[in-house]
Amino acid sequence: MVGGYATAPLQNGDTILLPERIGELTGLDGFGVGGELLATFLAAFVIGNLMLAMTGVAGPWAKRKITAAFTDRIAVNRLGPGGIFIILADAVRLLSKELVVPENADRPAYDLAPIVVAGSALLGFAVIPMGSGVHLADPEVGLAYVFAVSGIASLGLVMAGYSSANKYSLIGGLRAVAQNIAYEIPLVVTGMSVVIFAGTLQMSEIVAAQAEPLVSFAGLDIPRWYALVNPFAFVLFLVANFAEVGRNPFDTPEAPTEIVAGYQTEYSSVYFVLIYLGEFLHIFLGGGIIATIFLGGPAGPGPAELGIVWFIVKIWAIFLLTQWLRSAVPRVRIDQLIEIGWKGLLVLSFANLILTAVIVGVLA
Amino acid sequence: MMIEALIAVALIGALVTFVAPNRVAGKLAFAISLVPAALSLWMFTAFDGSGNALLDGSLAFESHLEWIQFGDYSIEWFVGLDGISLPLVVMTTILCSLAILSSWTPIDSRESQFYGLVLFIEANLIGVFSALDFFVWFIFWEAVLIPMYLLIGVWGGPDRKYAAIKFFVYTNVASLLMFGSFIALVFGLGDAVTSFALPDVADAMVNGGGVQSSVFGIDPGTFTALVFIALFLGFAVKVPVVPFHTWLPDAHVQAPTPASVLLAGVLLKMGTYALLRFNFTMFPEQVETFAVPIAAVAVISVIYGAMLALAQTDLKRIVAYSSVSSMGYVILGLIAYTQFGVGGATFQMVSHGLISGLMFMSVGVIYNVTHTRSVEEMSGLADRMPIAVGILVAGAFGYMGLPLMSGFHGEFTIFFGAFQADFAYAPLFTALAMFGIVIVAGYLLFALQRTVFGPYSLETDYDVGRAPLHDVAPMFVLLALIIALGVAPELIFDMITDAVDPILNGGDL
Amino acid sequence: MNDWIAIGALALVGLLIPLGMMAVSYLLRPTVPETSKRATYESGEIPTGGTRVRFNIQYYTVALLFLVFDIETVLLFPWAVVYLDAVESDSVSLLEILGPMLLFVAILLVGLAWAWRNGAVQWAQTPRQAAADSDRQ
Amino acid sequence: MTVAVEYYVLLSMAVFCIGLMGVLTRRNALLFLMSVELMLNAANINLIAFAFYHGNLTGQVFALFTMALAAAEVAVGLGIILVLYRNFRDVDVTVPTTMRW
Amino acid sequence: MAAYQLPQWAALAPALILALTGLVLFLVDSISPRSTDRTLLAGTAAVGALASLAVAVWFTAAGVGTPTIDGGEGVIEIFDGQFVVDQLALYFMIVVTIVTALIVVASYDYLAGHTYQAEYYSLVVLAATGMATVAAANSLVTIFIALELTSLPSYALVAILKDNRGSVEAGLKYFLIGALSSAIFVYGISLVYGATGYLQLNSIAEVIADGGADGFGGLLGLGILMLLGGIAFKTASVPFHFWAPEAYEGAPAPISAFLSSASKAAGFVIAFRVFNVAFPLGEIGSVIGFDWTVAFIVLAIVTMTVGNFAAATQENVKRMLAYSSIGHAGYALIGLAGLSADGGELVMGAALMHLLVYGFMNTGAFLFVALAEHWGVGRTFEDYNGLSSQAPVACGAMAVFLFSLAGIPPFGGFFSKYFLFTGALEAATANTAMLAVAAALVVNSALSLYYYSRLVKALWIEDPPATRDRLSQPTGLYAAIVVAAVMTIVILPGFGPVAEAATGAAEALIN
Repeated sequence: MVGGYATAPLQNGDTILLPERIGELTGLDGFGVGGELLATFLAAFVIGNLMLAMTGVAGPWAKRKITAAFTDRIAVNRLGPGGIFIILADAVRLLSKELVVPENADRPAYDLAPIVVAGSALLGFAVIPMGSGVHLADPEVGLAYVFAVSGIASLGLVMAGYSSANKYSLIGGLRAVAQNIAYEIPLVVTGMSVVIFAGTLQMSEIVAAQAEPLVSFAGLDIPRWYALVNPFAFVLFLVANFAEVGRNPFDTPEAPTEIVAGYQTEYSSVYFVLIYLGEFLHIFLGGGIIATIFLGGPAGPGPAELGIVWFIVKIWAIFLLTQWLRSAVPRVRIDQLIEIGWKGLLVLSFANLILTAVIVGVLA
Repeated sequence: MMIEALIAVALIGALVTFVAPNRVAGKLAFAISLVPAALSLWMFTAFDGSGNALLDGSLAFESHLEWIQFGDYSIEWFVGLDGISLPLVVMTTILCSLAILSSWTPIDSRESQFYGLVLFIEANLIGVFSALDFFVWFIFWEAVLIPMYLLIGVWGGPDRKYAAIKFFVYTNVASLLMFGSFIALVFGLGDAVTSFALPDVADAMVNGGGVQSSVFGIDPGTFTALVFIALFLGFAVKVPVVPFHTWLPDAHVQAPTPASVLLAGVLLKMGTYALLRFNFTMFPEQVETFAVPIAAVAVISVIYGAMLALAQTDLKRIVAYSSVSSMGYVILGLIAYTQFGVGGATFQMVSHGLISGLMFMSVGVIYNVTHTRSVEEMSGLADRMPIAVGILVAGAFGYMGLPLMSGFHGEFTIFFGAFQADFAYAPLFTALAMFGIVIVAGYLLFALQRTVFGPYSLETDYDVGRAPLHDVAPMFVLLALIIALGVAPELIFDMITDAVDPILNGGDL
Repeated sequence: MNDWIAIGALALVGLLIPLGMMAVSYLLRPTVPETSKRATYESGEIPTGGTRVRFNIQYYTVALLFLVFDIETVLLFPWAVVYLDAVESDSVSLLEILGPMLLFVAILLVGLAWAWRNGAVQWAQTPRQAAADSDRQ
Repeated sequence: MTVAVEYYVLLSMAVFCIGLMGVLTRRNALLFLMSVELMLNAANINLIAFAFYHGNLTGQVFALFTMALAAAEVAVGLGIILVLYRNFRDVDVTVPTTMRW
Repeated sequence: MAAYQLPQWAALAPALILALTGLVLFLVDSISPRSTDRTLLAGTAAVGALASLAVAVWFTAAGVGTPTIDGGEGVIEIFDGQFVVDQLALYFMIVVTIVTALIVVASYDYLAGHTYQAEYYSLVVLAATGMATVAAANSLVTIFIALELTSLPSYALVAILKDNRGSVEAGLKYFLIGALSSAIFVYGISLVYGATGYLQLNSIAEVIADGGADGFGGLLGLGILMLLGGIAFKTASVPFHFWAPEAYEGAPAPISAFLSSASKAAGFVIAFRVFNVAFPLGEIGSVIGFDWTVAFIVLAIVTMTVGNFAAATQENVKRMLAYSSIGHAGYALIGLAGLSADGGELVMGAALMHLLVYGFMNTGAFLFVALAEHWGVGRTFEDYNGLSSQAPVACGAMAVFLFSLAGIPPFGGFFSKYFLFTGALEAATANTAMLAVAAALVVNSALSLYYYSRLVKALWIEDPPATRDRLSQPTGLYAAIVVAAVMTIVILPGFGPVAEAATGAAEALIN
């Protein structure tokens, strides 16, 4: 066999990924293939739990706190400092609730939907370089991969909507799909303009390409983050991303004032938890992508070991932005949403792509 | 370019007539058809060819034109006339003019289409008799079918649909068989021929030693014999020969008079003409091999056709079956393979064309007036329409082969030639065929006696009066031609024998 | 170690975590079956009609449109990846590398313009449009 | 770690046969469509596996095109199925029998 | 020659012009949505098709694609040989554009009062683009893409009468079988790629010739069979012919004409090119264990027999024509069945000629059916009774088409059919099995006479029913039909250049 993924020419040989690191740390790499597999699994477990922890903080606690701050309330404050232990309480509460399955539910789909929603969001983190060596995998097609797996979530949403046998759910599910597909193309096409700069789809390469300074004055280097190089693309991507993850002003699929809770209307107990988690994972995944391809990934002042910190700061910043928008911006109607997507963002994203290509071409 | 002119006039005339208003179509078509008739008569006087068209003869009015290069084979526009085809062409043009004239009375709907088709047939018939490249010839040969199919189908009698389809399918299937076998023959000849021109193929067959190597895994002798049989069968349907004759009575009876005239007068001659050109020119050896069965078929056609005619009560059917019988004579003459036999057969083609045309016209004229053709429903017509009936009787005598009529010369030379033939039982076959004449005389006289003579009566209630001039005039012309050929057969017989001799001598004059 | 094995491992984790949570919940939660609980939730009203309601045709037209456009991006990706290398190498001119993409996008945009003008991406019609539309039927 | 090309072929053949089976047994037009997609994807598996085996990119590029065309096909197919539903109130392919064989 | 100075890619101009026309039509519809300005739309499409035709004829006349050995201009390879513009390509581009032009002109009246006119025309033109591209495609990739570009608009076109149940049903069936067959086709491509490592036709042939595929005989053989399946669908040959009667009957008649003439021609050009270039007879037999001519002999016989026998039993005119077009696919397959390792350009050339003539006569026949649908006289033979007394010109043209389809002179169909017959016999001198094909051709021709003449009989011989309204004379339909009829006739005396082009194309392909 000629070729093969492992020996691909574009692979950056000196990137050391998390599985190898864990293999070295634990000495598992001395145990042959089995050991390597175990180390890989451990690495995946670490990444998964890292993200779960983050959503655990974000969902039950941070969200309430932020919303409360906007509406001049206090929100959770009884358990632990600032009410942080509400996370545990909520976990126990939700896990021990009765699971009510609607009588006409389409069973396998109804059960699978939460797993798909939660699992697919997690999958995207595999290729995101989080700095400090926390980087599970670095395939050549990283960016395409991450777009691909984040698309799976809408499948989960439509499964949930359809299988619940509820009109609200169905409407919510379909809205979710209509919205996802409307903004998927601007998202991907805008992402493509980054690819034109970087000349690669590999996440580590994209990050590396942003490390060089753009301009430097007074001894201060302004990094070559693509958000700075092409702010237009950044804004486009940001907007499309909000629509992708279904947050305000694009949260029509849930739209509590119109259709109860959209596709999650009929979900309860652990199923609800999973869908809820999935949504927050998705927000973070969107943040991760933005951070990686526009904000230099884990780059930041200080030693490279601080990468993970900078990375988490960046994705939290984006999370905060979503929550800010959630409280500050009204929801658009479904028809407006679709028309903004198809008539506005799509055209703009193509314009951006062409402009980027022309500029890159002329400059080079 | 004379032949092209003939065809072009007829074709353009067909187109013009097709779009002309119905009321002038007949006169227009007649006027147009006079042009080829006159031209062909001029060609007859200016004829300067000699020998056989297929075997190194010098052709009159020859013309060559590159047309299609199909692989290694070239297809040319190749036409020309020799002593065999010229009389047939002249007969065709004249008969077409007369047929158009005789349609003025019976055809009373969609005239422009009718006359257009007749002119179209004329063009194709001229083509059949003058084309010398197989593809060109085959186009004309097949193209005759469509107008005839429509003539029978649209303007025919009550059973016209059945008759038309039967005619169409019978003759077309036969054509396919014939086409295939001829093409196979050309390929069988290998590199000896690089065109589909009939002279080339004939030359390769007669002088070039024929098929040399095995074809389709069949050895050359058997292959040639198979091709011969297939070609014969293909043409036999057109002639027609018993047992392939069943389409003919249907077609004749259902066809309108002018179509019958053309059908019997010219279309049947296509079959015998093709037999002469293909089977009897290109396959001298096979002609000898298959002489006895072919002669048997010929005699059976003569006798059986005549017997069938005897059993009919419909005048048209009688004439139709008698055509089968007459064509039997032609085949007998061909298979005799002597100068008199083949020459007589060719002469008989022309003669029979004229006579059967005359007969059908007479029957048509009678039908126009009486609206019946049944022998049983009328008698004593001579009282009411003496001229038309007189011509009918004269034509019948011609059919019977009375001296001074062309039929006599044709049949006499055929019998003379057949007696000389050197295949087994030739005299016996000839004698049997001669017996056919007795039957012909029997049924014709019987029918005439019933219808023409005796006291006048008619079971349908139509007034019987004299036929209009334009109905009778063509019959006069035909009768004049029949008598002319009967009195002076050498008018065409000399050029016929001149063209026939090379066939019998294997290409050497 | 192959990248894709790591991704597979994460997929496994992504499957195991929800399953684990479900298992825990299965052990913890009570089950008190009751018919009225299982009824379809319609804000407390008694559910009416079937749940498989018919939808605005626009959902389908948009989906069809997406199908086509999304795939076009697949075809653009390889171009985007090689673009920088191609621009920097001297063997191909800018027109040769940029032209095909411009043509491709132009064709796409013709398609989008057509879909746009024919109302494929318009969710709701104004009454005037609807009236004009019904005249043509 | 490499997998021999035969296994890819076996996989693709299995997928292809599943698709074919679906085509032959299903009466729902949508399931028919899905089965056809399976068959197309079987071809894609082959193309990509063979692209590695032969060490050229032709197969991969073609797989991209196949995907694009499969999507276009689905787009047209869904359109037809929509009008089918509108006319026949069903997506069963055996229901429309306006014309007899 | 001026054509020589153009850039290489300009050799694809006929296809490019069509593509551009399609886009212009989309733009027109974008500027003025749901326009029913028939003159503008049909006019644009017709101008595009005719321009494309003119360019293709010009290229042919200028000698583009003629072999350099004979002092020609040489085959033009585009995109590293993904496309070749040779005589075969130009020949089929001519066929396709002719049919397209006729269809477009005829649709002018047929579509009067329909919605989605711009879409209709642009889909027709795009499908034609696909067909023209197929003609030049020289790689399995481009072939597949162009094939789909042909198929996808066709599916939509068949079902374009959205409220007509027949049309929708036809569209569904056409689509389902089409999707299935393209899946099979693409799987076949993947297997061929697996066995040889290439998708470009001449590279495949090189690998096979070098013995590079020797170990993969089974894979390659299966792949070839599957390719054959895809081609059989496109050409409406057995065993993938089931869609044809349904689709042709249900589709708008101009589309039936389009599919049965141009689309079929596109299928055949694939068959001709793929099998001759990629799997040359001399070498392939030893690799896969059999000669594909055997498959084509069987297919040809079965296809023509099935088509003609089924056609003979039909009462519905459109359906009869549909089955007869299956029969004609069988005739054209003879072109491949008659090949042998060292020859066969005669029979192949004949098949090419047949496809060109078929483009006129079959299109014309279906357009007459379109005219009858426009009149609303009905669909069965009986409904057509006596039309000639009311519309002699159209019925005369129809008689021309039918006789030509039956292979009766003096019409174009005569030559092509009889050349096929001749070619089959010539091939039989090398391969006796071809005798069976020739025999089948004779039997089927005889049978076809029966049903074609039945329709002529209905038109011309039967009496018209008393209660038929006056028939209108739509300009576009009449023009298209008359042009097709005139061409069917004129092509006979003008057969020289056609035969030259066809045999030239065949020779270039085989050698």
